Amino acid sequence: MADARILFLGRLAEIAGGRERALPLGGPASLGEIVEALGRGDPELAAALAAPSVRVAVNQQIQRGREGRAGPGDEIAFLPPVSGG
Amino acid sequence: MADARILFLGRLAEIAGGRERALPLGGPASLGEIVEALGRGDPELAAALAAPSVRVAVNQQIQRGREGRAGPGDEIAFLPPVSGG
Amino acid sequence: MIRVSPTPFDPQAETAAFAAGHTEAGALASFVGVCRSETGAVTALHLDHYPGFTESEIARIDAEARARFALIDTLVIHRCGMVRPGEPIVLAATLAAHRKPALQAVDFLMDYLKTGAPFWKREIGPDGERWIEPRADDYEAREQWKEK
Amino acid sequence: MIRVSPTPFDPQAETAAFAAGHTEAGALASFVGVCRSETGAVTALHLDHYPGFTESEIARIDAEARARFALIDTLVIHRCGMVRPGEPIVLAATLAAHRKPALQAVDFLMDYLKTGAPFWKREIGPDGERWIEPRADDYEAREQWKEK
Repeated sequence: MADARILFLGRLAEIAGGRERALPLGGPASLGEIVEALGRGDPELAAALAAPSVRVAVNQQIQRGREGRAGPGDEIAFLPPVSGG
Repeated sequence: MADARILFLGRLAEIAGGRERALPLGGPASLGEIVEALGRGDPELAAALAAPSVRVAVNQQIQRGREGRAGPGDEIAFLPPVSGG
Repeated sequence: MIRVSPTPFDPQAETAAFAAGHTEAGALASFVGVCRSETGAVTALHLDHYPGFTESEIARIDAEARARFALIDTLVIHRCGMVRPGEPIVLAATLAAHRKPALQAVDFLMDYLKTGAPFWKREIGPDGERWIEPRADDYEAREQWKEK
Repeated sequence: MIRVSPTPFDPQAETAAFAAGHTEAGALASFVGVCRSETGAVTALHLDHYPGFTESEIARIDAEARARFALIDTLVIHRCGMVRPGEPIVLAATLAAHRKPALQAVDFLMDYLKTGAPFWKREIGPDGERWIEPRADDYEAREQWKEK
């Protein structure tokens, strides 16, 4: 099992208790499976990651909904609504 | 006879051959009379001052068309279309 | 503040001084119009003005901007006299709590200054001189504010 | 040029450096968003960002502005990290031959940065902290560009 790097941006870092986390993965997985693994035993984080306003980027590429896949060595970022300017 | 102070702004100064002129006046006169006096013997200036795009200010107050009056001691300015900014 | 300047001015230094001390302003918008060389066709621009009258007409435009938009402060500096390529001709800057009024007021000020500020521009180049008047689209830009 | 700066920057000095050397630019427009103290209710603003991704998303917004408007150059500087009241958060500046594209592009850049630049803002005050998200009118401002 190798790790994927998980990033929680903005308020998600507060909910997850940290901005970054290593997630052991046996191989490529769907984003749905990854979200499920991250939310296991943490219903608040599970609900936050399920929100449609939260976008997911794999290796800095925004994915359509939770359709993409990622595997060991990938960087998976969860982005709540942004606020620049 | 005392003088009114005439100012020709922008390209009107070129046509009038100077930016400023003293115009002797016996008393209050209509702007029409003043324009006529200034254009006497100078058809190019007469035509330029008659143009509706040229506004007239008496003592820095814009007049409606050529309706106002002015007299000795007044400052009468002829303003072609402006171009700021 | 409104100023007609017969000498070159530094728009960034003026803007910095203008913004300083307004700690409640969240938005600073500005526009600088610069004399272009038109790749050598323009060696200078001369701006005639009518002292006293020019300042009071700019003040009217400025007051109209303050009445229309939620502004904290405004700054207009306009050159007169001989302006060389690369030198600023006009600076319009606004401070506001929010970005939209700040930006809209700068746009408004420039549209009104372009067609309403009493200056008369003469372009001086190697091939002679010509008087500059606002273009049709400058008048149209000003008219659009009347529908709003 | 695009820069995400972890330390305070001087918007007027940056704008002056940006404008220098563009002798054919007749128009310089700029906007500076400043951290407000809200009369003491805000002691700081923290901007989280996603290094690499944040820069590339700003670059996409900037490329869209250059495609839409006749610009000579653009400059976007955005703070990250801890920002104090009075410090600039964002600077967007454009150089163009004419004033309308310069001003419209700054307006466009700010509308898109507001709703599209990947930053996450936390307001820190004496009474605690809160996350800031764009307001409804920020999203509406962005939508208006799609009709044009």
